[in-house]
Amino acid sequence: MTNTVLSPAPHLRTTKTIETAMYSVILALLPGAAVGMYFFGLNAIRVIALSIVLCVAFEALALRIRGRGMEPLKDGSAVLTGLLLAMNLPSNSPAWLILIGCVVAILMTKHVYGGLGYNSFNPALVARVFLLISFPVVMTSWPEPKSFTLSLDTVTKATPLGDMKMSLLLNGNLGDIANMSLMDPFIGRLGGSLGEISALALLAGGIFLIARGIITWHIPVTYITTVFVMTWIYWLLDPVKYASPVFHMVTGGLMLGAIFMATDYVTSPITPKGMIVFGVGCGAITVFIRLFGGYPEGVSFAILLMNAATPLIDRYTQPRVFGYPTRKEAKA
Amino acid sequence: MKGGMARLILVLGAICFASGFGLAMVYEITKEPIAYQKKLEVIRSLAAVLPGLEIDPDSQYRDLAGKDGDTVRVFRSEDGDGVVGVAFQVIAPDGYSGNIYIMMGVLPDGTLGGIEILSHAETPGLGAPITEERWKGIFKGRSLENTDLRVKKDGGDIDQMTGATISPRAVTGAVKKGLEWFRDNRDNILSAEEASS
Amino acid sequence: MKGKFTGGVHPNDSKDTRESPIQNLPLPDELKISLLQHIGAPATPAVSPGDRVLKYQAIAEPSGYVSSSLHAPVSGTVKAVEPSPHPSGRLIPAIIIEPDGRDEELDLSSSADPDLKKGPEAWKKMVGDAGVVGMGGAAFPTHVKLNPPGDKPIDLLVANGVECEPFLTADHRLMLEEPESLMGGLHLAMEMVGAKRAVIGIEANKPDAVEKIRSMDLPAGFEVEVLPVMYPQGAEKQLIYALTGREVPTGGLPMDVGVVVQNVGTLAAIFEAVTKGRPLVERVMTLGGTMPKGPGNYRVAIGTLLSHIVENTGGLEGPAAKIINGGPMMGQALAGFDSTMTKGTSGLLVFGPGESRVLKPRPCVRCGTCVRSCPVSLMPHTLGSLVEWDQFDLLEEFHVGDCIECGCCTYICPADRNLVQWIRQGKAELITRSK
Amino acid sequence: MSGYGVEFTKGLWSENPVFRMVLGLCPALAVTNTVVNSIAMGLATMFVLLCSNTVVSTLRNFIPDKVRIPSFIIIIASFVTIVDLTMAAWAHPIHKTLGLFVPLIVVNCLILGRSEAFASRHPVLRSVVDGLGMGVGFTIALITIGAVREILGSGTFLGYSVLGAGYTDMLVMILPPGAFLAMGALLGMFNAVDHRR
Repeated sequence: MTNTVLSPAPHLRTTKTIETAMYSVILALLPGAAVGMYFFGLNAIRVIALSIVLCVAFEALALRIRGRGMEPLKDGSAVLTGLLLAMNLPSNSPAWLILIGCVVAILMTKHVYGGLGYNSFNPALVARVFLLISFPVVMTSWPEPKSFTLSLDTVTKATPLGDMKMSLLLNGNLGDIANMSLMDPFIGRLGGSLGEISALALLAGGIFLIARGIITWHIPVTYITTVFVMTWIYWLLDPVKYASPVFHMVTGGLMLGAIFMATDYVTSPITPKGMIVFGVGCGAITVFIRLFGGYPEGVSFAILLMNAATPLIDRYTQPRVFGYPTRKEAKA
Repeated sequence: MKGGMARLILVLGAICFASGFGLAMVYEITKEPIAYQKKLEVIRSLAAVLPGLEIDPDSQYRDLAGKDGDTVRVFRSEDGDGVVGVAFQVIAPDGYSGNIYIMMGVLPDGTLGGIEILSHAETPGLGAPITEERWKGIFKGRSLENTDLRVKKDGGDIDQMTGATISPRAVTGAVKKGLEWFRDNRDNILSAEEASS
Repeated sequence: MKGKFTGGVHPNDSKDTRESPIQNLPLPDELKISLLQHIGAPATPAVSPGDRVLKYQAIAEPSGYVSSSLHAPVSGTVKAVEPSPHPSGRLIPAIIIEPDGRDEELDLSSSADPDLKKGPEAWKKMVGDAGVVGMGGAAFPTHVKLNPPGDKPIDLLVANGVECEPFLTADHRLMLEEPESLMGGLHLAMEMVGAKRAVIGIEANKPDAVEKIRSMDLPAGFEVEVLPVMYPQGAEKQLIYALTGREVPTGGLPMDVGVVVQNVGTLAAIFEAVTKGRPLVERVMTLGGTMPKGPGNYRVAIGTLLSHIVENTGGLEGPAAKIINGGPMMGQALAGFDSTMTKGTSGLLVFGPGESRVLKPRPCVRCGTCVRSCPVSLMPHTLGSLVEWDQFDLLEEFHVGDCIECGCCTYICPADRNLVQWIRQGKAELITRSK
Repeated sequence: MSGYGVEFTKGLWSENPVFRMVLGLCPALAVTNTVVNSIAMGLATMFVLLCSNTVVSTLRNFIPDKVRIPSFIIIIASFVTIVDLTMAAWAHPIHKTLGLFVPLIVVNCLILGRSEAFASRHPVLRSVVDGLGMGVGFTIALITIGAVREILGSGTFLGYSVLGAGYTDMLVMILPPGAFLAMGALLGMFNAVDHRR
């Protein structure tokens, strides 16, 4: 009789835990990672493995320093951060670059703020932006994708978005980009970060996550739609200067960002309404940076900026509590 | 409280007066050196772009109409036979961030004596190598005739640096425009008499 | 199917006892009838130790408007009135009766109205005298609910046959086995509150009950609505919203939107009280969970020791690790089987060791499932964190008072956070502060 | 005399303006991208601090309470202007790099803070020592931040390469965000050291 558990209600708990979510996201990232491995070969495998191992190692170190025990190591968040970071790096990233990225992601962005749940910015994204600002040359030399090879030699090549920005600066028009086949970036046969090259594989992962209820449709759909609609409007206004919306869909880190980074639980709004605001905001900032900014790609910056706005969004998008007058009723 | 008020005014006034007096003195002392430093700056840049030629920036210049209706101050180095080199400032508006100010020296035959970056706000490390001697040195002796003044990436002859294309491209473009302006206004720039501009 | 309320969760309904007909349990050797059976003030004992009582005889009187009387479930001798274990975990005074085995009944003919001639006002009094309380779990005195003030016209009576708590099947069996009492009680309740329409809401996982009630030739104004299986579909305000689209305003009661909700068990008890004059001395409850050897639905006298129920149904498979009074979502965990049946005990669930662990809350990862599952659209993660970090001042801004403590947020939380418990703490703290 | 020692050393550690009192962050963050800049800024601030402390302390019984803040500001502003002009005259290149931040020393809360909290309540000698200690502490703090940023961001210290040619510059450290990162890391380390004591 003395052995009964006297915990408060409810006595039933769902089987979906943090681990479920983390490992589902990792699973959903695998198609994208696999495409990266196929086109970038051994190099990609090296980057992914190193990034994951280092992130887990630093997570363990941080937990040790903070005296938290190794229990949280099992939640998979460090593995996920490592994988996401790797997918945001060029496939020829040197080891020291990955090391710095992991330090920034795990120590500076996550554990300085208190570990999983307390960080206000997406660790992998902060690491990516830190590296991009610190080492722009290394971070923007993308190897050309080719079918699977064991060779570590690479030829670097600009991304379609980079080409577009250059051409605009130089000639005031889109140049070759206007006529390129959009099937290549859709499948993944164009330059870019390791994990962002295949819109198709990333979309598949996104559909899996939404179907399994790990993420909701709000952020990815509003994010991608906003980018589509805005680039479409500009394209209609001046197709010489602005690329087609489909081009913006399939190039750069949009899919990776919208599906896997913007939806990060910890750093995105919690209410459905807030998620929509967040998605639209991310989309608008991405478009502005891509079309008018100094950098060719704006997904990382857009998401980080909106991460900063998340507490504010949450505060102003509280759902109407049951039994309270709706806004319309309150006015009447 | 009247007396108190008077004292406040008095004290504050005294402090202001003392401070004003002190500052006036410092200003007098530093006026000359500051003016000299500013002149020195121009002289240095002129010496860099027209090596071996002497110019007094206070007198040897002429203000001419630029391409876009602006005024260009052209510093001119003369010897007994006429102008042996000119230098003027051009602006590259299309860098990463903000204008890049460039001083360029041109010899009468239209070849470059050299270029000097006066100021820029490019990202350090990424765009800033344009200030390095080994890059600026490329321009010496170049002219519109002997060189395709575009960066190699765009099919020209000027070597851009690894990774950074935008800043060198901006500078190269500005220098090319400057040379074109020189070619189109050569007679006016080199003429002995003040043009009626 | 009708529309649904926002939020909610889908725990496995585990209604393993749905096929078990209602059985009577043998009378125990001792009954401990707690004076606190319901929401409101405890009843005042009307008997003294040594008194002989007959079955149905009143043994305690209501001590206020929101209070209810108690009756003897058997004939026997009052042994004592002394503090006894209560499901809440506290010791509450209880009237202890030793049955004499003769089961002599009080003559109820004078207080019965078999032909339904006395009219609504008399019926209300009969229901009150019979000590009927809400049998869905909260045990609110029914006569209070049946007596809405004149300025709140009631147009709809809702019979709550949802039984959304997993494991519980008592209401389900009642609907199947005693639909006449239920319908009779529904008619009476409608007359008492003046409602012209009645809706019987049943979750879609009880198709046989729906069938049964629909086959009863429902008169005009009666409807059976099948509702999606979704916890907490049976919560009053959520049920009303799902059935009618009406929202009970914050701090308000169903009567504010012209509705009175009664549990199906309560309606049956009303019917018994009015037509037979029979007070509420027993109820149907579900014995469930994984450990009982004889799970099923039993009609048990109020005051029966829980251990008696377990022993007389074959005992347990092994040691009990978790004992729940009520359903798994809102019921209380008990330290043992030494407390007694009350009028609100809808179930007794027993689980074994491996099925119950104490969960250590982890930091919130802000996944948002609690927000989406909250049937009143609160932000449980915020409320929970505010209490966790002692930020009580902000609780009211986030409408802590509107929480119905259904437990959805805690059920769904992937970080094992005890959100609803923190919210209860927060509410308690606010009450202490306002004093 | 030991009192003066304490007055001096408190600025170095226990009341270090940047790392302990978190004062004067504008220059500490803005101009510390190289060690040279840090030294120049530190010395300029130290000079102003020393002078203003001296003058304020001298005049402390003369200035009425009601106008003390305006008086202090005038005194500080005068010395800042003197520093500004002096640097423009004899340290032109560094004056150009520090730019607006030299005049901004006026609003450095450290200086007004010491005037208000210390110099206006203590005798001259003590105030001089305090100003010196605080100034040295401030300079050391700036140099520390500058060293971290320069070494990581450019691979150099005082312009001399220390990390070798193979080092890839971590550009973010010499950009504005790097100032915050370095500052945060150093603050954390100071706290950790203090915590352990």
